[in-house]
Order: sequence, then C-alpha cells, then structure tokens
Amino acid sequence: MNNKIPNFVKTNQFGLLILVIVFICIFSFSTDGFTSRFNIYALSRVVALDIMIGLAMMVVILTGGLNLSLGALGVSAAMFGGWCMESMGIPISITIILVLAFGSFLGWINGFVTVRTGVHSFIVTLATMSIYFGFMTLLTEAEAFRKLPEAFTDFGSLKLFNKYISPLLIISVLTCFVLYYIFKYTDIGRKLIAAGANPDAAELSGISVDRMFIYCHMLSGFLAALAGIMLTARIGAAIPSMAGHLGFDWLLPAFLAPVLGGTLLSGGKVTVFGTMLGAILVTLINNGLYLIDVGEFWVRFFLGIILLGAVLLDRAREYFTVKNSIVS
Amino acid sequence: MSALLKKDWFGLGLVLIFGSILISLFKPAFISPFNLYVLMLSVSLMLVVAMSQMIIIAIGQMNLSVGAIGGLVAISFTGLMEVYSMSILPAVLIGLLIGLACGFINGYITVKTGISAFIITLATLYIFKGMNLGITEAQPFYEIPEAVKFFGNAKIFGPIPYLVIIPIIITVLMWILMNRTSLGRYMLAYGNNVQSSELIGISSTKIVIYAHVISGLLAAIGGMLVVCRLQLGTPNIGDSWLLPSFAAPVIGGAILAGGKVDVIATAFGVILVSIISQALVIFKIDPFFVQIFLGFMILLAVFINRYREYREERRTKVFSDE
Amino acid sequence: GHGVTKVALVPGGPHPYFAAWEQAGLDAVEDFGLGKADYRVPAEWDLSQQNELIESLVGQGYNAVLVFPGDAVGTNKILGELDDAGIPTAALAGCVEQPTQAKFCFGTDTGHSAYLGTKELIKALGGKGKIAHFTGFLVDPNTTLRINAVEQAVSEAGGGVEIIQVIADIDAYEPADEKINAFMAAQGSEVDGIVTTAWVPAVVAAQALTNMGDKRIKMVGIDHDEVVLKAIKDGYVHGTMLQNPYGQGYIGSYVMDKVRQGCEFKADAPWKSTAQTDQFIDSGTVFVDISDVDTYVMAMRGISLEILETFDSTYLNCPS
Amino acid sequence: MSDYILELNNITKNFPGVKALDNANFRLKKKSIHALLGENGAGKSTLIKIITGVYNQNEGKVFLNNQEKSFSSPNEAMNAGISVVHQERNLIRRFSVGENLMLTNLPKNNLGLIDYNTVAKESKKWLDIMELDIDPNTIVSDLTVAKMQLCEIAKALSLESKILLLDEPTSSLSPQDTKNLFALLKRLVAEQDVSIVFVSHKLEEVFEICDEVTVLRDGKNACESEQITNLNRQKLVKLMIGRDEQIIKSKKNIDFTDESLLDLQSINTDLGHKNINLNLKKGEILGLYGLVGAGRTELIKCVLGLDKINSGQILLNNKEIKIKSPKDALEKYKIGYISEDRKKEGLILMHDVLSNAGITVWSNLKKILSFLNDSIVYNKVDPYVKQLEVKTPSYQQIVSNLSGGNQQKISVAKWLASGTDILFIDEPTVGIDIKTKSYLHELIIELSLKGTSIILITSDMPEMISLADRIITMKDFKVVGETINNHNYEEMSSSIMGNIHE
Ligand SMILES: Nc1ncnc2c1ncn2[C@@H]1O[C@H](COP(=O)(O)OP(=O)(O)OP(=O)(O)O)[C@@H](O)[C@H]1O
Ligand SMILES: Nc1ncnc2c1ncn2[C@@H]1O[C@H](COP(=O)(O)OP(=O)(O)OP(=O)(O)O)[C@@H](O)[C@H]1O
Ligand SMILES: [Mg+2]
Ligand SMILES: [Mg+2]
Repeated sequence: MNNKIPNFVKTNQFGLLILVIVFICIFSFSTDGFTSRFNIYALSRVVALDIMIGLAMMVVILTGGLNLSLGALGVSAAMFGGWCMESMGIPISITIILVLAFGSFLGWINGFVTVRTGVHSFIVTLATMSIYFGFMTLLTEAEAFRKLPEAFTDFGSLKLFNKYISPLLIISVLTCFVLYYIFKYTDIGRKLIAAGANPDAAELSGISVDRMFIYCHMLSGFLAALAGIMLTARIGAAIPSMAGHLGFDWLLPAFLAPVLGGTLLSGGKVTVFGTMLGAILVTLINNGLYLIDVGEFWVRFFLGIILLGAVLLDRAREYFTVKNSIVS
Repeated sequence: MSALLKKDWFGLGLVLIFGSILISLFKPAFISPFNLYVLMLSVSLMLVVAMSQMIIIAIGQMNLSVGAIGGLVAISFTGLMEVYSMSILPAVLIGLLIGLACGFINGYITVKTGISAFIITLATLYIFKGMNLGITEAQPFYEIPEAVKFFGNAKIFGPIPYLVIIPIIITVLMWILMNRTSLGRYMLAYGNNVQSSELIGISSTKIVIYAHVISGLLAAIGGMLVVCRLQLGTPNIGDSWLLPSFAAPVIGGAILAGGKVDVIATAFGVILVSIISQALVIFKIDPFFVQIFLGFMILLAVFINRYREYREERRTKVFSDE
Repeated sequence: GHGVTKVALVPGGPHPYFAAWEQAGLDAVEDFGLGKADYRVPAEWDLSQQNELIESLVGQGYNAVLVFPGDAVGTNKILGELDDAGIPTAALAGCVEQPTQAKFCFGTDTGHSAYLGTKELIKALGGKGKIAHFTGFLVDPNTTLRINAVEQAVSEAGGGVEIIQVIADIDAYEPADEKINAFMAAQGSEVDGIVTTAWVPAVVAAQALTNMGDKRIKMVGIDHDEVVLKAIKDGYVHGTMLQNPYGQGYIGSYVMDKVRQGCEFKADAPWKSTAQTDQFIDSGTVFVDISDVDTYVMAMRGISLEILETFDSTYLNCPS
Repeated sequence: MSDYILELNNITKNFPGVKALDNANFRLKKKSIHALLGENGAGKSTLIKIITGVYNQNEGKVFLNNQEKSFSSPNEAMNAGISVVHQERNLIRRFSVGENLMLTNLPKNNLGLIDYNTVAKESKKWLDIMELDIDPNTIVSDLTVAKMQLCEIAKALSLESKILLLDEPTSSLSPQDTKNLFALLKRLVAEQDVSIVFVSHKLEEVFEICDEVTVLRDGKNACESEQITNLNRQKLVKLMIGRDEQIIKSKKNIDFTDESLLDLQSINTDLGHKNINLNLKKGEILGLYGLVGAGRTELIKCVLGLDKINSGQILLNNKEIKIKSPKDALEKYKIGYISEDRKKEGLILMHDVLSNAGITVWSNLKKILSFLNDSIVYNKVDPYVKQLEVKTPSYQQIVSNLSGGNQQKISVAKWLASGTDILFIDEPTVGIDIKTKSYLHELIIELSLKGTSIILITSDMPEMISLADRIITMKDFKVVGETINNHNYEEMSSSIMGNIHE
C-alpha cells in the first residue's frame, strides 16, 4: 500500500507540473496566439528571468530570512556591468565574471551585516535596498548604458531550437541543475539546508552557521547579478529603472516562484525545481490571461484567483496522497 | 528603571527624543506648529497601517494584502459617494464591511487550508488590487463630500489635526487588546507556539480569523483616512504600504516569527520612520542622496535600539516553523 | 494588399493620463476605417509587464503598436523585435531614445514641456524668486531631462531665480503627500514658486496649496488631473502644462494605418528634435491658466485637427 | 456500571507509515495512580493525546464516567475535567509563569480586562502548593528546564480536574523535586479523589507511587490494569521489552596517574563559573554530577566556544588550545557534544533520519568538489542507527514524527558516527526506555573501552554510578568535589550528596 503511489507524486512539484500541463492545454485550445513561435519564444525569455529571480530569493528564504534588496542589487550589478563594458571597454567574459563577483560582494554585505549585528535580514536588506539603489542612481545619474557590445546584446535575442527558445532559458535551467546538485549532492549544500532548518542544532553539530548564512546571501547576490546580466542582454541596455523604483518590480515574482514551488518560508527546505515550475506557472497564467483578453484591468484579479485555486488544488492533492499512504 | 530598560519602546523612545532634539537644534523649523501638524498627519496614517500588519505579525503570519485592502476600500468608499451619491455614514460602514470581508477571506482560507498566510495574502493581494483596477480602470474618484475633506484637514487645537483622533483611539484599543484581553493574549500565545497553544485549548480558527478580520478592518480604516487626507480616491492608495507596514513593527522590536509585538514600540517605529523621511526633506538632502541616507538612518536606528538584545535576536527567523 | 490594420495602443501602465486613448482609438476606427484600435493596458506599471503584454498582442493578431515607452531605452528592444516581425510601431506621448526601430515619436517633449512650464512660472514670479521642483522617479530618464530643463530655464532667467530644493521619487500619493507637506512646513515661507513635472506631485502639491489656502506661492503643474484644474480655477495654482492624449491616440492610429498601407515618411519631413530623438512630432503642449482652463479642450482639438489635416502632405509619401 | 472513571476500548490509531496503537485497551479506576508503560514509540503519548482530543482514533471508543465521549479538541477534554501534562513542553515562552498557569482561564476585572494582580496571586497559590519558589512574573524562557516542567505540572493542577494525565512529568526533575511531586500526587488522590495516569521510564518511580500498570508494546497491550503488587521489576521489564533487563557496570582499570587528555585549568567564564579545574584521562568516563542549574551544561558550552571564557586555559594533550566554535571542536580537536535539549539543539526535527544522523560526518565523507550523496552517508551511519535499534519506518522518515525516545537515539547516533576522541554527553537517557537505556549504557562503556574519553552529565544517580569512572560534583558554577567511583550505590550516593550539601 505504501508503495502504491510513487514518491514523486506526493511532492509539490508534481502538483505544479500537472497544473502547468493543464494550463498549457487550456491556453493552446482557447487562444490563437499561445502556441505561436513568437509567443513561445517570448515566454521562454520571461520565464528565464523569473526563475533566476525566484532562485535568488529562494536561497535566502532557506535561512529563514528574506532579501528585499534583490531587485536593487540585481540592477546595481547590471549597471556595473554596463559601465564595465561601455565605459571601461572590458571584454564581455571578464565583465560577466566581475559582475557576478560584484553581486556576490553586495550579497556578502547583506549576509555579513545580518550575521554580525543580529539585526533581522528583513531590516538589513530593507536598508541595503535603499543604499544600493541610492548609490546606483547617484553614480550613474540615472543614465542608461546602451552602447553595449553587439555580441552581448545579440545573445539576448538569439533564438534556438527552431527559433522557439531563448538561450536565457537554457542558462536558467542549467542554474537549476547546478543548484539542485549543490543542495542534494554536496556537503556544503546539506550544511546550508541544515543551518537554515535549525541554526542551534546545526551549530552544535559542528557547522558554522554564520558562514552558511553569509554563503546563502552571497549566492543570492550572485544569482541576482546573473538575473541582472540576463535582463541587460534581453533589453539590450543596462537601465537604472529596469526593475522599477528600488528594484520593486522583482519582488513579487521573487516570492511567488519559490513559495508556489513549496519552499518553506521558515527556512530549511528548498525546492529548486519547484521554484522553476512555480515561475513557469505564473508566467504562463499571466501570458494566457493577456491572450484570452479578459480585459487588462482584470488580469491581476484573475491571476490572483487562479493562484489561489492552484495552491488550494495542491493542498487537496497533498491531502489525498497522505490519506492514501497510511498503512493498513 | 531596569524594568523600563527592558521595554521595547524604551530604547526607541530615547532615539526619538535625542533625534528630535538634534534635528530641532539644527533646524528650528522642525518644531514649528505646521511641521508638527504635518508630522502628526503622516504618523497617523501609517500608524493604522502598521497596526493592521502588527496584529498579523503577532500571530506569526504576514499580511501582504493590507495595501490592496486599503486601496479597495478607499475606492469603494469614494465610489459609493460619487457614483451612487451615498451619504458618508453608510459609505463608511460599507467600507468597513469590505475590509472585514477581505480580512475574513484571508483568515478563513489560511486557517482552513493550513497554507501559509504569506501565500494566501499574496494571492488575495492580486485579487483585491485586481478588483480595484477592474472597477476604476485606473481613474480616480474626485467627488468627495466637504465633511470628509474637512475631517482630513482641520485642526482641533494648535497643530493637532482631527485626523489623528481615530489613529490614537485605535492605538489605545490595540494596546488594550494585546495586553489586557484574552483574545489578544491568545493571539500572542498562538504566535509564540502554534502547537502548544492548540494543546492548551486555544482555537486556531478563532484566533487566526479574528486577527485577519481586525487587520482587514484597520486596513479599511487606513484606506478611508488616506482618502480624507488626499481628498480623492485614487486606485493607487495602499500601493506604498507594504514595506512601511512591516518596518515599523520590526523596528519596534516585533519578531516576524510571531508572538512578540509591542504596540507602543510600533507606534514609536512609525514616528521614527516619519521623522527620518521628514528630516531628509528639511535638511534639503540632494535627491540623489535621499535613498542612501534613508537606508543608513534605518540601520542606525535599529542598531541603537537593538544593541541590548543583540544576542537574543541573532537567528530569529522571518517566519515561524509550521 | 496589407489586410486591415489592427492597432494596439499600449500605455506604460494603469494611469488616468492615458484614458483618452481609448475613445481616440474607437473614433479612429470609425473615422478612418481601421480594423481595430484597442487600448490595451499592462496590468502593472512595470517594463516587463508591458513587454509581456506587447508580446502577447502579436499573438493576438495586432499588426501595429503605439506605445508609451515603459522605458526610453529599454522599450527599444521589443520595438526592434516587432519590426522584425513586420509590425510597425511608434512611441506615443513619450519618446524612446535613438537608435530605434520606432517609426517616429508623437507626443510631448518632456524636457521642453518642463522648460516651458518653468518659463511660465518665472514670468508669473516677475523674474525673481525662489522655486522648488517636485518630480517623479529618479531612475526614469525623463526625470533627469526635466531636472535639467528646469535648471536651464532658471539659469536663463538671470540671477533673480533660484532653485532651493528638488524633491524626487514621489510618484505615489502617500509619500508625495508626506514629503510635499514637510517641504511646505519647512520652506513654505521662503519659497515663491513651485514647478511640478510629474502627475502625482502636481496633484498633491495643488491639493496642499488649496488646503493651506495659500495664493502667494505660484505653482505650475502638469497634465489635466481634475484636482489641478480645479485649483487653477480657484486661484491656488497658476497654471499647468497640458498634453494632448486624445490627439495622440487619434492621429497615431491614423498614421499607423497609413504606414501599413505602404506610405513612407518623406526624406525632408520637418521633424523636430528632442534630447531623445530627431524624428519627433509635437502633439501639442499648451500652457493653461485661469483664463483658458475652461476652453482648453477646444484648443487641443484645434491643434489635433491642424496636425491631421496637414499630416499627409507634410510627412508622407503614399503609393497612389 | 463499572467503577472506571476512564475507559478506552480497542483503540487503533494510524499515522502515515506507522500504526501507533493497535487495539489497545486502557482502564483507569477512580482514585488510583495508573502507570502507562512501554518502550519508546510504544504509543503511550499517542494514547494520551487521544484521550485529550488532540488526535482522533481511527477505531475504538472512549468512555468517560461510563459515557461514550469523543473530544474533537483539547478544550473539550479540559472542560470535561481532564488535565494533562504533555511530554513536550507547552508553555508560552515569552509569557510570565503566572500568565501561563492561568492562561486557559485568565481572571478579569469589572471591565472585562485581564487583571494581572489576580493572575499573580492565583498562580502563586499553585506555585506554593508545588513548593516552587518562583516569582509568578518571571518570564518562562528565563527558567531552567526543570522549573519549566514543574510549572507545567502546576498548571495542570490549577485546573483542579479529577483526571490528571502526566506524560513523563519527571524526565528532567531532580530526585528531590520528584519526591515532593509524589507526595503531592498522593495527597491529591487521597484528599481530592483525583485519578492519575502516570507515564515514566523510571521504574523505581512506578513502584513508588502507582497501584496499577498497563504496558503497551508496539501499540498493543502487553498487560492491562495489572496490580502493581503482582509485579516486580523483572516482570515489568519483561512485559515491556520482551526479555530480561541487563545491568551493566563499567569495569575498567583507569590509571588516574596518567597524563590527562583534556585539562581545564582555573576556568572563569562569562556565565559565572569560578575557577573550574577538571581533567579527563584517555578512555575515561568522567561523570559530572550536580543538581539542575549547577552550571554543567553551561560549562561545556563555554568549552565549545559558544560562550566566553574569561580566564584560564584548556589543554589538549598538554598543548593549550583555543576552541572557537563547535565546528572547530569537531574538525580540529575531534570533540563532540550530545545536547540535553534534543528538540532545540540536538536535532533538526523537520529533516529526515538520514540527514540528522549524518550531519556530523558530512565534512569527513565529502568527495572531490564537496560531492556527497545519500548512500555514502547511509553506509557510514547505518551501523550506528542499527546498533541503537532506532524504530523508524525508513531513513526518509521526518524526525519529528518519531517518538521522543527514538529521537534521542538519533541525536546520539550522529555523534557515534562522527568518531570523536572526546565526547561530552549531556543527559543522554532523558525520556529513553530501559531497553534502549541499557543499550546506550553499553555503548558508552564500549566507546570508552575503545579509547574515547567521555564527560558524562547526568542527573540520574544510578546511571552515573553505573557508568562513571570518576565523579565530579558541581554546585553553583563551582566544582565542589571529586570521587573515584567504586560502583557501590549507597556509598557513592551518600558521598556525592555529602559534597553537595556541605
Ligand atoms: N504526528 C505523528 N506522525 C507520525 N507518526 C507519529 C506521530 N506521532 C507519533 N507517531 C508515531 O507513533 C508511534 C508512537 O509514538 P508515541 O509518541 O505515542 O510513543 P511513546 O510511547 O510516547 O514513546 P516515548 O516513550 O518515546 O515518548 C511512534 O512510532 C511514533 O513514531
Ligand atoms: N543562580 C542562578 N540564577 C539564575 N539562573 C541560573 C542560576 N543557576 C543556573 N541558572 C540557569 O539554569 C540553567 C541550567 O543550568 P545548566 O544547564 O548549566 O545546569 P546543569 O547543571 O547542566 O543542569 P541540567 O543539565 O541538569 O539542567 C541555565 O540556563 C542557567 O543559566
Ligand atoms: Mg511519549
Ligand atoms: Mg544541563
């Protein structure tokens, strides 16, 4: 009886996967444009970014904290990249390395201040959000960098697989696999999770929790910077407003994906592929709602309703599978 | 004295007093009646919003939809008066009813499904805001009765605005609720430890629904107060509430994982944030530096306040374990 | 042989400024026989939401897009992609920076409008006084243009006028209310004039002056929010810089249809230049004060008709 | 009509993957103290939670005063006159003791607001009855574990119920506290007709106060309402574990003149330890005895670098060392610590058995690029988990779903796996059934025979005397005595207590 239902079916990812498939079916039948090459390509780019942003938030949620500075950090890193390429003429590959290092450094600041002062990551990142964004605006004077090397911007509009898929999506999916590997198959990944789940127990078991928390923030900065680079490539320029005022536009997608994906907000549990599926689901619904033409002013309303329905359905699935796995 | 030192609001109180003295030494305009009036206005609006979030923090949850509820009530309130020519009182009552209903929906779904309130209110944030936009199509309502406008502008004595009355009453009631009633204590107990409080016999359903209903009502009041203040019902009301609503209670020592909030310290947190943002204007900070200063000031204030409890706070999580 | 034209008019996000586009589009369908001219609003004021909407519009069969750029630079990429897909586009109400695939920019030169508004303010102040400038998000490139334009107008006024404070990042009502009132409290007695170059600060500042009952401070606002217009009528606000959203939507839709029918822009078309683009057509910016606040709609319509009447002959080469 | 106040018939309770109770019966007579016994995971706590409406049984019936009852919430059970002290601590940590005691029925003034003066007064009454010298305004989180447990009992008493369910109420009490409690319980039964269900792993206690016994084994009744007079220790043990108990004593020859392995020299700490001198020989089990609050746990934590040592030296093999963190201790000096608070510090309750048992060995097992997978960890920890006979459906079981005793086994297993040279073991057998307890004892001795040096903190005197080679007594953050253990219970206990009460 216990083995009747495979383990994967019991997971949140399975529920999400089913939902994604259902929505793909609904939208393909009920709208014209959904399966068009242009639309799928566009979707792949949006999804790519949402996944990356979601992952960047996920790794801080792992510690039981939050990273409100995510958007500000990503934009700052992207602007830094723009400056490197346009003003300094640094080659693309080196720029990317520098940007990722810069993002990790800003993440390190978040982590270091959080761990050392004991002030909550919520407040610390609330403050650094303001600070990073302020410095970015000050230093760039809100000027965009738009004379970026063509090789770089072309990458953002490259079309693969019979022009259906953006290479950005491949980067995001690869990142998912790398993170999955880290969390599942490495010593350090396990320690990150343990530290997030119960810091006291982890510390007494010989794990340096402070260091793990700082790593999580650095990883978050790294991923946010990567998202910044991807967005720069997609837009073809590094723009101060590309994540909205203070980077706010990134915050909701950043929460939605991991939370839908089953990442535990109290820390200690991550689901990399859940986050990926969460991002895909939200993007699909958003896109589908525009296509179905419910009236744009109502898009948000229906998005909310569908999200609510999705989490309720998922809960029903959980209930059902647990009920069926009781030994007899 | 040592009992005083232990209070969450004590450190903040000191920061506020010294901060204010320092600012008024440099800029006497800071304590001019008009400035105090302006300060009180901005404090009173945020106070209600912060309380609306605080009560949810007390039970160890988050309400991302406070702003959306406030906005929905604000435009319903003005819409009823403009489009249906309703008089003020019924419009206020319906506004409160909407807030109550929104809160009830949040609470009911959260407690019945066991899904984290963060997710539920994230979804309802879209729903409430979506209704707001769907109804208004982004157009503000302008026809506000004179009485409402008057309430938003008039002063009682000296620099004290009428508008501050309701927030003060709410703050007092909230203090009583959280410190002197079983309901409030049960909310805190629930926030402290869900499992234990259930074993003690505290009903989760009741606690969670009550907290969300109160939160919804407060958000509704906040929305309507903003209408009084702005004298128009724009669909954007509430959009900028989310972070301040968390910041004030947290600066006031609330633990986001639940079970610890302090009404007075939250009020001080609101005042602190208002003073900081006002100081940035008064000192004519170059707009390009404003964000940077704001960030550092928040950190500084929290450092000073938190210094004494620095070790205890070390790994508190944002969310309670479920 | 190009099929019917289906135009999408896409604003930057939900905002009352653009509301007139809806009727303008419908009227254009009626008057010029387009297939469609729909007002399609991104669910949020957010560049990527706008991009997502535009991308989905292609799937829905729209074949011309008029867009208020969510970002003067960032929107270019998607315009380029639409161009690749054979869909003509133009920037409406605000411009995108060159180089761009947008056929042209039809709207308000934001910098120039701020410049003119400040000029009007200085005139009202009699050439001397202290002024404050309230504006929107710093990261919006238009904000920098506006700050510079206001400074330029002030510097041209000789030494008599001085900017004592710039308050930015107040594109939401509540922070705007807080900061503008704090400003009034601290500097209200010193300042002689206020220029606002974004919608929300204009509304809030007009409201604040009305509430204070202060007619000494001269203010020049922007756009046509009822609060601002009423404050002008009541004498609390000196005037406002109006734009022409209806005309933008109406004429823009018309031109897109022409472009799709194969019309080309003349090589010697009398384009205007702005800081962002040199293919700019002014949809009309007028300053309105108490004398013409009631009749501005007529004035705007006049400007629109004038542009429309001469548009073909001035700008277009059409296949016969 | 029977004279049972509480009767449970054929109760079955399923959890995902576990059948916790299987046709179990339980009958509680009026005015009796009824022991409910069984190994870890036998289903004792589950039974109690079914009585109190925390869980609903899948099958079977509950009768209260001969009427069928089924409580759907703890509140209903409370209102029906059942009060309970659960195995887990259920005090609200940020509330005061007084408020916790009165929480279900907070006294109000005329305005309907809580009257905190009355709260303090009322609760003081119950604290006094428990002979607890605590100010009702103390915040619970400032209390020691033992005090918390006593408060919890006081809280249950304050409901003045006729049925009192006590799930391991004495697990962290000192012998003295336990004695006081028992006197009180006997008085309640005699004077107020209270009926009590008593769960404990300490059989001496059962013989001291109980009159009837029900034993559960794997969720089934091994015996039902047996008179205590018909039983003796051997019989009881056999009922519980299905075989006889083995008494183990450490029999080793430690040469106490040897060089010591670990040496604490005049340690003074931030927490208030004064001039602590301690040395640990290779292969020795050094007992640290003391009443609760003597500062033993704190001393160890200071040594591990979690709190500050102000002066003094720590020598390892005669070389001065500075331990900065438990990580340092584990990785550099091979020192491990088994915490007394398994829920908070010992285990990651939300994670599965494998990752809890393996946490200390990850660093050692990792391959190139920090690679590590489940089977590597499994191979390492499986022998220890097997050896301790952890009862779990699989390695993927979430630890919080295990019974308390099995949780404790996991928190021990992970340190066994880590293979440290020095192990600090803090209260290892709190809440552990006797079968496992003797396994654990065997294991500790075996470890020391293999050369691991152990500092053992336990408040269980018999345990201390059977295991330790040498016993150091602490009181008020100071060392007050040192005795070489001759394993003679009477002699040793009087000498230790002598040290404490000097
Ligand atoms: N909430 C739960 N979910 C899943 N399994 C559970 C749960 N609670 C208890 N169990 C399982 O039910 C069985 C009985 O547990 P119970 O806590 O009643 O044991 P116990 O006799 O009290 O043991 P101990 O002496 O260790 O406290 C155990 O196998 C345990 O793992
Ligand atoms: N005099 C005291 N005043 C206040 N708190 C004390 C005092 N003595 C000890 N404590 C507290 O009591 C708690 C128990 O101390 P500790 O755990 O070190 O004792 P122990 O000897 O290990 O006892 P056990 O492990 O049996 O509980 C600690 O939290 C300590 O801070
Ligand atoms: Mg138990
Ligand atoms: Mg101890």
